[in-house]
Amino acid sequence: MSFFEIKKISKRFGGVKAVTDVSFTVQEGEIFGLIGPNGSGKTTLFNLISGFYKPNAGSIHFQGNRIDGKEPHQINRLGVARTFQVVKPLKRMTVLDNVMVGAFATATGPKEAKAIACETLDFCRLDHRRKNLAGELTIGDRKRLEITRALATKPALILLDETFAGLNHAEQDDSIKLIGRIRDSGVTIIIVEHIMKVIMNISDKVHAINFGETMAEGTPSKVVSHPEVVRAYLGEPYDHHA
Amino acid sequence: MKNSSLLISLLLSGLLTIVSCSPNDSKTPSTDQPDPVNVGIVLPLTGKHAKFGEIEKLSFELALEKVNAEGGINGRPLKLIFEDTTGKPDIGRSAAEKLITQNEVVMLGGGYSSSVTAAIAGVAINKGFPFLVNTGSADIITEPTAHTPSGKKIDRLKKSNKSDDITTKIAELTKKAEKEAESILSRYAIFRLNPPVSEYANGIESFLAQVVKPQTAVILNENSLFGTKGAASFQKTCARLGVRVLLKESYDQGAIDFKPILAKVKDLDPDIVYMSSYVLDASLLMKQSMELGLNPKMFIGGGAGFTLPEFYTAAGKAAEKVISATLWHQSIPFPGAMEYYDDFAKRYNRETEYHGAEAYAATFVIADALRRAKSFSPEEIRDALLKTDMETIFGPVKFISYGAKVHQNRLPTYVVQWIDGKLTMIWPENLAKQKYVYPVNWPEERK
Amino acid sequence: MKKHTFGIVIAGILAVAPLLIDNDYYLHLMILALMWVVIGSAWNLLAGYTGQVSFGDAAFFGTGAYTAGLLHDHLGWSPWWGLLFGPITAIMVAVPFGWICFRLRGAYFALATLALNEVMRHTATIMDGFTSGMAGVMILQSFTSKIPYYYIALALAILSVVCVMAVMGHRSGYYFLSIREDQDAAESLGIDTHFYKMISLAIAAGLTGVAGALYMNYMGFIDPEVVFSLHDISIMAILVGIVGGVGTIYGPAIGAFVMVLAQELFRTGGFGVITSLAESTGNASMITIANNMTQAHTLGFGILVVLVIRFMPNGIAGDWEMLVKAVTKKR
Amino acid sequence: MELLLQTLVSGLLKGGVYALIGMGMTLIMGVMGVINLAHGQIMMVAMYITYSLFAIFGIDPYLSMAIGAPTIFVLGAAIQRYLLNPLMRIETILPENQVLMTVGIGMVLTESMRIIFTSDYKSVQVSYSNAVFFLGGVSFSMPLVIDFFLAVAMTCALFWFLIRTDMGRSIRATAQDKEAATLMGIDTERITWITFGIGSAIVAMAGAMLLPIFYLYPDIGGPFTRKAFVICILGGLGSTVGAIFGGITLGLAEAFGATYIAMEFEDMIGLVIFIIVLLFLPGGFKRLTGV
Repeated sequence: MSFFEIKKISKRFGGVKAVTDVSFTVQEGEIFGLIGPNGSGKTTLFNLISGFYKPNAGSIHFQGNRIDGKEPHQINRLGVARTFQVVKPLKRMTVLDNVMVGAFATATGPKEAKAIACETLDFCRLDHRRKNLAGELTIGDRKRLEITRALATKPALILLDETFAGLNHAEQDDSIKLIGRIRDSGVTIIIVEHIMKVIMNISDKVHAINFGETMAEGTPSKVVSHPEVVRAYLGEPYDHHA
Repeated sequence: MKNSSLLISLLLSGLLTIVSCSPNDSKTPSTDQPDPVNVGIVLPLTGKHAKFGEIEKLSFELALEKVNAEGGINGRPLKLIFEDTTGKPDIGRSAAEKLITQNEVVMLGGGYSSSVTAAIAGVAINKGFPFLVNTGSADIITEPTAHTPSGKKIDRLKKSNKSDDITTKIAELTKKAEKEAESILSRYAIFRLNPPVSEYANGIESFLAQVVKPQTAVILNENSLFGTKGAASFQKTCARLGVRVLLKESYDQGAIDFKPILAKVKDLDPDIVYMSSYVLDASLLMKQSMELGLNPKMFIGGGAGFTLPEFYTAAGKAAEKVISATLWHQSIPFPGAMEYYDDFAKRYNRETEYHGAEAYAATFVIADALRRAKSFSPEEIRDALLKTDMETIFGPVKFISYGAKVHQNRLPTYVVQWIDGKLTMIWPENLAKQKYVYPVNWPEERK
Repeated sequence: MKKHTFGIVIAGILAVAPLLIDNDYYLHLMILALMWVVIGSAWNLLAGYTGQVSFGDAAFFGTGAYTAGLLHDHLGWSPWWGLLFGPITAIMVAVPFGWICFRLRGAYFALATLALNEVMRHTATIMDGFTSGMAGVMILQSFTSKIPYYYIALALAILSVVCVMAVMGHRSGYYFLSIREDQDAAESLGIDTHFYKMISLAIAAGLTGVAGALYMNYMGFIDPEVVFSLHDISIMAILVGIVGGVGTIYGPAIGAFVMVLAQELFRTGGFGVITSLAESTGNASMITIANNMTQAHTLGFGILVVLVIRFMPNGIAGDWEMLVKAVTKKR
Repeated sequence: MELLLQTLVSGLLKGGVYALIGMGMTLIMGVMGVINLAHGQIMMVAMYITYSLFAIFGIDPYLSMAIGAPTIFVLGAAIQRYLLNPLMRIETILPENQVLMTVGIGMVLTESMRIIFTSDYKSVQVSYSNAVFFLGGVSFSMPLVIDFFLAVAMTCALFWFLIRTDMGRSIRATAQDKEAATLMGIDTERITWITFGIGSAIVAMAGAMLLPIFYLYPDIGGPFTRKAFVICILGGLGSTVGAIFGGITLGLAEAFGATYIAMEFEDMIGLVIFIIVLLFLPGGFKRLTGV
């Protein structure tokens, strides 16, 4: 039994096929990259995994539980947390309160939730913003808050949706380090990302999709040299040393 | 924080000043005149019922001039202080409380809709304060025993339709209810000038029995207290007359289209159609009946809407020959009735109707009681009201107790008919201005 | 702690108020205001904190009121039992409604509550065998003095404010806020948003039901148009919340007092100040102005509502700092 | 049989008027997403204008639309521009602030009319107020028949306006995605007040058509606001064609309810349909027809 597995999953909206027959497996402790052009169905896949959409066919398994068809909050409680591509900060709550909302997943009371939240904020290097309202944060901090909040629910698997988009170089480097720390803490990661540098540096395995269908899967270097991926997505072969 | 606490204290002190320093109207500085006797009148001057509130207010004012011209209250002028209830019970209660505590009035009058009147009655009951109701028509307002636990039991018993020995049970319970209400009865100072809604249609009963002699009836009513109670009492009338009620249906005020229901009525082909509606629903009902060619032997209105001038203006020839129950009509040979009607028309350039007459008459009842009261204490005014026995434009006024009712003025009701665009008294026959038109050739009338 | 001092001081003032002002009229206004504190706080919990705007508070208010009245009518129980059973029946109305309608979001949910309001009103009117229909329910009041009602209303008002405060400090409070801010984010953080919206609705309905039962006991008479009134109860509840400050603890309480007093101020022409001024000067035009003023009081009230929403959209408590600045700057 | 036909005809004709009332609102709700709780009150103001024109100058209610509708357009546009739009710019906890603003506006309109015209009931009696013709024993009210065809014509005109004209396209773009419309160079702010104006003008016409067969007093607005909601939700927000279906459905449902259940359930039926549609057909008929 694998840690996380998607079997032949499909999703249609009206007549439009968003995802067709996608399957993959993620091992515990892995960083699993998901790439593909815009509109190729990556976010739809995330929404399927996290329960926001219900698949038309196929199944999703996590730690031995079948999770497709469950409600998003149930899936979160089973240990799958997610972030949103378009960040959804709880704007008129403080950063600390934002994270506490997540922390209540395991905490018994406000005190404990606060302790967990502070710990997670420290871990993500966001504690200097704890008293700010989430609506006041810069885009970089918002992305980070999104991750912090998801981590506070103590997941076993976290889905990161384009957490690097819109960040400057320094912030990107910080985030790469953060993802490393998350993995080191024992959380498995599935990441959707456009910035190839990130994918190449951190992923253990990459899965490429286009028009909702699998193009290639394998190690990062294998996938970026796959001719179809090059044609549909990269435009030119990825230069490892650029 | 300092600033905000400053603001808090400012606001608080402001509130307290408003509360503590608001002026007391009763202490008017005029010295050359004797102090007026203040009476509070609660009426809906804004809101949905404002139209009738206004007619009543104008009538009160008209009557007040007469009273003061006659010398007021033993040399002191009578002063009516009007408070707006906006047609809402809680606000009505605010108005009553204000009149009693701030304006120090000696008694209350007015009260339009039943819900507001009932809320004000609550104040009057609590304080044993005299309150002369002249419009609020819910029966319970003059039935203090009806709200006690035993009173409610009686009510349920009556509704349950069990025929076996309920009369003795009711008698037993009535005694019990009276005991329960004793503390209230001893200081119950609510009096009502107008008949309760359950008696509105009484006058029509004899007309139907002697003239129309219908076999079948349809009852349509508005879904308000006035409408439902009016319809229920007419249903009883039908039962007494042996008239079969083919359909009894209520509707929400403000419907645009009555045709479906009227088509159903047409299908049933009843002898009479009884309608308990306010003015414009009444005119729509008549207009659409005409459009459908619904022609029973008689259309009967349950008062209110069917007697207003607007009814005829809006319904036009569809209103012709329609009859209605009414509480008052200017042609009733009570002293001053016609005079009041003319005065009102001259002064305000508009027509008045029975609500105005109630208010007008109430002013004289108030003045009469206050003149006879030994002092202006609530108890003395109550005693004076109890001894009322006078003639008004609304008929003879005497507050009696009957059935579960106390302090209720008992009045006959009348039947009027729209004849050639004029609302004419036709029943009882001895008071009739003109002979009723029956049978009616509807298609001819509506050409 | 600072926040609590404010509340405790106000509660203290209110507790001794009847000793200072022995006047039935003012006490009546205070009782009404305190009742609105309960309703406003309840509405605020659901709308201000959970983001589910209700246009149908009267449905719960009326249910509470009718529970009190009908317990007396049919079973002969004291209407005070309504304070206990009113909220229970109100919750019984709220829970199935919420279960069905909370799949609707935003304005659609608001419309559904509006429909619930109307359905309840019609039901109470149509079922006249049970509710006495438009004839209404009348009871005799238990106390002739206003003092007991005042303290009961005060206790309920304090209870409701404390209740909201406690809920907001608890796990559900955080969840309510997160639902208001972003329902998807809340859902992704493992919050059963449907369930927590129902909790919020149930608490709000319960509190509103208590207020309804209080109304029955205090006013002595109810009918469907009065207690299920869209305009006088549901919309008024919203105005109390908005004027006071949405999403603040004390906002609804402030709003309740401001609205009740403002309404009365307008109705009586400044508690009679203008009329008496006019009468004392004896100036004919002044008297006409005074008469017109009192005639136009509902208009004045409406204009006040428009101005408040236009210029103080966060209410008195929400725009407190702005207010403070505006006042202190002038000095 | 006659009863059935009469019910059907009554429902259909009434539905026509309802459709016009709902159409104005669906435009406003669809484009601005504002629940306009002053919709019926705006109609009430229009009815007073029609009434005054008739009472003072003897202008026929149908002709007076030419004056009434533009006046109400200005009123509606001003409400949106000076009272509602400023609220959109302010960050508040509840987006529903605008809804509450419309409540306040409704109060102000009602009370203003009350001060000018008092609470007296007014009605306009014209020669054709009671005109009827019979077809196979079924009575058709002449004014309602005219209103019905006017409603259909108005729907077509509005539909054409939205589809074919630049302004209409801008309105539709704004309704679909305000931000995108702004990026495309549409002055969305201007669009919002124009839309509100048009919506108000349409309901003003509905009011003018209603007056010869109905009556008027200041509190008449509220019930029509509520009816307009039901129609909007039934038809689908922003759908003009939906509005006419919604109106007719409501008219028919009420008529059949009144005949075959009981008239006291008339309003209940509308509300129940409303809740059912909200729950099971969110998006209303628009979802079924696509327009």
